Amino acid sequence: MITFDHVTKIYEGDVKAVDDVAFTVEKGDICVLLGPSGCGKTTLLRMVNRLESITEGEIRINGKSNRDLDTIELRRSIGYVIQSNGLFPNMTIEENVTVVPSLLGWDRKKKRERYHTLMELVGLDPAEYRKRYPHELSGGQQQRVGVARALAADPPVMLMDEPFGALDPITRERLQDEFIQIQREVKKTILFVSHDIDEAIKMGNKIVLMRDGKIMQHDTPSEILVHPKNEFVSRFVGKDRAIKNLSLHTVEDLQKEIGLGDINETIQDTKTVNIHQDLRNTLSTLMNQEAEQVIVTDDHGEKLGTVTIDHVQRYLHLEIREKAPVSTEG
Amino acid sequence: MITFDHVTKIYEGDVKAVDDVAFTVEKGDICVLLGPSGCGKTTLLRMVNRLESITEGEIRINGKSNRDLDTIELRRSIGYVIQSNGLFPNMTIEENVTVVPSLLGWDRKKKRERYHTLMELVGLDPAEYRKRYPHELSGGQQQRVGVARALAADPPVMLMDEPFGALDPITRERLQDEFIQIQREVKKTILFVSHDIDEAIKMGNKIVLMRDGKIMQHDTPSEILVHPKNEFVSRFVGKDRAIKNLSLHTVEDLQKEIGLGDINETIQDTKTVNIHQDLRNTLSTLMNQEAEQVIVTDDHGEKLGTVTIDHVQRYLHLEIREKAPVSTEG
Amino acid sequence: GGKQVTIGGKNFTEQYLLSQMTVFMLRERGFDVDEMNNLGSTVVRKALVNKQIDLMWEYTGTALVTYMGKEPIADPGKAFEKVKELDEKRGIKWMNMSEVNNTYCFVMDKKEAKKYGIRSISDLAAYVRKHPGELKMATDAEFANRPDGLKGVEKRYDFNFGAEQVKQLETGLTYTALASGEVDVAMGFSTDAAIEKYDLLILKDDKHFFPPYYAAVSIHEDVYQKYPEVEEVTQKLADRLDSATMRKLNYRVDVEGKSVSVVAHDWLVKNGLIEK
Amino acid sequence: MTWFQEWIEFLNVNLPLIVDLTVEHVALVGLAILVAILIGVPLGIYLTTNEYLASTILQAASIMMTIPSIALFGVMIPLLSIINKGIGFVPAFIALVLYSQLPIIRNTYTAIKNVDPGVRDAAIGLGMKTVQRLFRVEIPNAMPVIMAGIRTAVVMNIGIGVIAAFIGAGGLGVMIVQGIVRTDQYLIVTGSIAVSLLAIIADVLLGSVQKWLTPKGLETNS
Amino acid sequence: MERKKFVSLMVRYGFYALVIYFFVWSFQKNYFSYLFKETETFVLLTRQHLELVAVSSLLAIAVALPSAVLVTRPRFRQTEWIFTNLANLGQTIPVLAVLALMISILGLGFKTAVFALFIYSVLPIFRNTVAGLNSIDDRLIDAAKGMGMKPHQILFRVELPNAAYSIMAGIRTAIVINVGTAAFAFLIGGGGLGVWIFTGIRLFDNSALLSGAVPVTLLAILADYLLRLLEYVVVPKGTRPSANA
Ligand SMILES: Nc1ncnc2c1ncn2[C@@H]1O[C@H](COP(=O)(O)OP(=O)(O)OP(=O)(O)O)[C@@H](O)[C@H]1O
Ligand SMILES: Nc1ncnc2c1ncn2[C@@H]1O[C@H](COP(=O)(O)OP(=O)(O)OP(=O)(O)O)[C@@H](O)[C@H]1O
Ligand SMILES: [Mg+2]
Ligand SMILES: [Mg+2]
Repeated sequence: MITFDHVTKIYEGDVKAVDDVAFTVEKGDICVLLGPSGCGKTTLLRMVNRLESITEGEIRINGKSNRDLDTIELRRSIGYVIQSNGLFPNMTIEENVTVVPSLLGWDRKKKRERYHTLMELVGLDPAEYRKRYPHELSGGQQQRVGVARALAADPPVMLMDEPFGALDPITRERLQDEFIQIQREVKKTILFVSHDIDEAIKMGNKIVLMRDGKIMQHDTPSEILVHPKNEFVSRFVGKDRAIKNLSLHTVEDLQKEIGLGDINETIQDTKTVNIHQDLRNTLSTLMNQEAEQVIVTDDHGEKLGTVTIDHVQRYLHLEIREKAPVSTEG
Repeated sequence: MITFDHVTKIYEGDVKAVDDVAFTVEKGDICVLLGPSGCGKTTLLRMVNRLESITEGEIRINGKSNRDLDTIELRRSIGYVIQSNGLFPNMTIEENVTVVPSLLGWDRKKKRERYHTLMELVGLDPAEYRKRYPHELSGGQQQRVGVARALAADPPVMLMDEPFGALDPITRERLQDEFIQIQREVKKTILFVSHDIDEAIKMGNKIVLMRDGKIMQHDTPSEILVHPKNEFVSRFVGKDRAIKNLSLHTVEDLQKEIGLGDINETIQDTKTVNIHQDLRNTLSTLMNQEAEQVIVTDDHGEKLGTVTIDHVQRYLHLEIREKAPVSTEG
Repeated sequence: GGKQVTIGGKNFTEQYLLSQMTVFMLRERGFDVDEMNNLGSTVVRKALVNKQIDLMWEYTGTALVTYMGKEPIADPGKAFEKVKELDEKRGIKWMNMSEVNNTYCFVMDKKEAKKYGIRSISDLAAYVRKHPGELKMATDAEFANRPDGLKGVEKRYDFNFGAEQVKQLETGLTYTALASGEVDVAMGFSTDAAIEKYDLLILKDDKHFFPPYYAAVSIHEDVYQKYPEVEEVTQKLADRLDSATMRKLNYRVDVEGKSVSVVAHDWLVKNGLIEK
Repeated sequence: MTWFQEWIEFLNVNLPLIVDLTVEHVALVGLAILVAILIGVPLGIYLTTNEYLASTILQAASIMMTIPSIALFGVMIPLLSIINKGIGFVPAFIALVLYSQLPIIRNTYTAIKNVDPGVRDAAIGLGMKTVQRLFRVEIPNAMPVIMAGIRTAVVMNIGIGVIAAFIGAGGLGVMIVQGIVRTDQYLIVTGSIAVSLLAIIADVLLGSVQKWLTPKGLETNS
Repeated sequence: MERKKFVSLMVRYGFYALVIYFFVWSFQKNYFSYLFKETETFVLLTRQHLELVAVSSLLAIAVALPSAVLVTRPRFRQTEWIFTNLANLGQTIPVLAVLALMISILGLGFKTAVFALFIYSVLPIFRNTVAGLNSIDDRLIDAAKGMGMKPHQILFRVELPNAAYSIMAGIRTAIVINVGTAAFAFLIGGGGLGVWIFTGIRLFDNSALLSGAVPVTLLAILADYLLRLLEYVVVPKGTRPSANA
């Protein structure tokens, strides 16, 4: 658990990079810091492991102020993935990944094992990369190694500064998916910086949307999409936020809330969608065919029911009403 | 008009970058070369103004093979916007923009006038930027200057290699819009490289989708979205292509095809959309509110009718049927 | 289109002075003079033969023994005539022999010499033969490697310092090395001021190894033909100079630290050789 | 009199000599650099069009640099004696020209090579001829690095020029060598200060030339 | 393409031919006679030369490295420009002057020569080490800190290995120059191969000259070569410039 208790950072020359920020990242959550360039995301992150001093306020990790902890130990207990991966060019991939274990004095065998586990976790062949150097890897591969390195000593807390920043969209998406998978296994408390709304929606349990050092909104992705608190948030998430919101939900969610429609066997040419398909793609399929409905199947291909555009719309409204009953905005 | 007549390019070391490509870009069209990284887009483009030699086949410009033209003259008659803008750091903005006129020996007055016209065209203040240097401009401004430079000698043909590549999404969208505006005035024949399907849909009259040097599909954007020819195209445009397709059409298009619904004055709380709004954002608005319909207004705010989700879906089907009556795919 | 000559000079004080004086005097006679100095003997000689320089002050002994490879001649006049005769066929004319005899010599600290009981080079040779590897000697590169240099001395007096015992260094520094106790014996020139300055003992050349080294002008025949007045000019200089004068002048430069041009100029003015 | 006062006195008396030697030094180094530039810059530019030759020439030039200065000056003597120019200006001049080649060629070569390929491509794509491209785009953009090479060469040569005194080419080295021979502090100090000052002044002057030759648009990048 | 390759080959073999011709010519003229005639002296001079270079270089490394590390620590960052400028200024003082001025302080001989050579070698090593340490990407230091490395761990595991290329380049330059500069030790009685070079110059004796100059040159080239090998061993593979090209 990371608690920001009215934290302010003023750089030399009176730049207020972070302005009275207060929020908490719950244990096991991914909290995404989102905002335009220069809004103070990196600064906020770096105050957690004290790479930047805190001007005012306090940051607590599991209830203890990070000021009271030994810097070196504090940092070793926090995994840090830097904006530009920051692999050490002088070390092989294996040395890079096991650098913290080395600092902690693990024995060779334990390090080797950890290296194997981690590389497999991030989807790289341990044997193939062991003796290579960072410059011999593609950008995407380097990013993965960066993530593996941060995970090495199994720190309970991770700070990730745009870890998938400089990648092409396809690689980026793959890494995001893999990382979500990893997080399901490792369950870290993660503070994740991004400036991309789609990434934030995809990765975050919570989003902290910042502007000029201040928090604009701190909410779940869905809430931010559905009920942006002000004009800035609303512009930042974009006009098609309802459609973006759809990608947060699956047909299964819809089934749970409002149930599926009956299967009308007379209608021909109807497409099927898997129950784990997200609603955005389901809507797309619906719009693209002449029939009013698509058939929902489970993983074994068994037909479970149908979905119509009307279902989708009703589900969306339910979601909105349920989560923020009084709001008329949006 | 640019004709690719079974063009093949093999680099040293037997890399077949372009493989038997044949298509024609009509006069006044924007043809977008689309495809994943390394598929040969840049290579194809650079063969047009002979920055790369052609291994086999022929490229004809207005019927004349580019082999028969003098290289220097050929290049001067073709505007070239390079992947990374390639402004000359040693020249002021004015010198950059008027570099081709200088090579052509225009007099000072004519150059100055041209500079003014062009800068206004790309939306930059001519006086303000005249004496500045490229590094003093933001990325987006540099891209504009790059476009202005390519337009300087009013070449009938333009080659644009990811001209809006390295920009943040907001600037990028603005530049795209502006460029569409410019193209309406200047009516060039344009070959435009992109790896972003959304950009291709937005900018192109035609899209040439490539993979490993071969053409996968050469069609209008809408056709590519609605009737992808094969699995690769279908995957490349994405599962939500129906929703993407919606952004190609405005409420006005829908009105023309199937008309608007009546206004039911009893329904409260209904939102309005402008008649020039695209259907994707309109759908988003529809999904996000509880009412079944939104009210359509013209530029003066006068109410013209209503749109429902049903309207949108019907329009979409009509589009599909009309354009490819026999297809059952998609 | 004026009168143009190049003067060459070697790399020690006396040569700087001779060359500088000649420059002043020739300049006064309307010559445009170039200097090319600071060279080793053989180099400057080669430059003269190659016509890279036109004239220089050379020593009879050096020419006879080093350049021409002849046996030394003890009589100064005969030596001069011999040299003059031999150089004629090379197109080089010798003239104006002065009374400056700048011969090589071995010097030691007076006290130390007494301690070892050394007065002459023979004494030195005897001591070195008895205590090989004890005494150290400082010499410049030229003397160390000239046939009429250290090797010749060792041969004539039948002794050998040994390579490790011989320190080679820049010409003027042999005295410094001696004074600072780095070495016990140093090579020097008889007109050097340092001998006086450090109050050194010149070891007697009792086997007459070193020939006389009288300074004279050597000049290219064709340059001489072109500017015969050079002879007259340098004659005046040669007439006034002798070893004692030279040592005094050297003293002013090396010990008193006056600059070469100042010392040269002052002396020329004082002797009425140039106008102020 | 203090040491310092005596030194001032010395400077007073010897001013003409100091000036003479300085002029000689500047003439030798200046001429050598000029010729070195005339050879090195075009060669460096040409090398960008021939990779193979580039590696050969650059290797040769860097071996040249490892030859100790006194050895190079020395070797000039027997070589040039063949044409009776064994000592004096000519061998010193040639040695200095040779020494300057590496920094000048290498910097010119890498500077032109490192011109952003995008910029080069743009120049070609806009229909510039080779010469136009060279003079309008490549050389202006390479200027700071080329000048840096020239500066290195000049500062280095002013130092090495001192050694020219040993082979009769004059210059400020004469003062230092005479100073050693006569163990004269004033000569040594004056000579070396003059050489240092010369190097610093040359560096500053070339710095402003560099600034003047560098297109404004490059200033913040370099 | 082919023609360019051809030209390059011609030039390369031209160089080889010149070098070979030079040696053949010198042998014909008996210019290396000293090497055979006075082999003992040659060995002595070479040994002196190597001693001069080795002692002064080791001293220089021992002094330059720690002081460069020191001035690049945050505490001294502000003072760094002073040292760097001093180092730059030092480079403009001619070797001869350094040698000459040392005489009055340390007298003549080996010690003085070593000291002058040391002074002359310290600067390039110091400069390159400072430059190498300063050019390390701040983000690397950040990553190291963020991982909980202590300052000395950052220095030895990250900074020095990544600056190794630049440091080694400085050491190599310094030592190669040092080999040449050591030839001047003769002037103040420090011995070394300079003795023959200067003898040769003074006596116009090409044999002495080449017997001194050619070995010194070969020594310099050999030193350069050996140090390149050392560089290959010392510099981590991932940080060599060719690796990132
Ligand atoms: N060391 C510093 N000294 C002074 N100001 C700084 C410093 N670091 C950052 N800033 C300023 O603080 C503000 C916040 O910077 P920060 O790096 O936290 O932004 P960011 O949100 O991470 O931006 P980006 O998305 O571009 O990485 C900016 O205005 C920046 O210019
Ligand atoms: N000069 C070259 N020599 C050899 N192969 C090349 C050369 N230039 C490009 N290629 C290869 O040709 C193929 C096509 O390259 P090209 O630059 O045309 O791709 P692209 O579609 O423009 O990619 P991107 O979107 O990354 O710009 C690639 O496999 C590339 O590696
Ligand atoms: Mg940041
Ligand atoms: Mg490309």
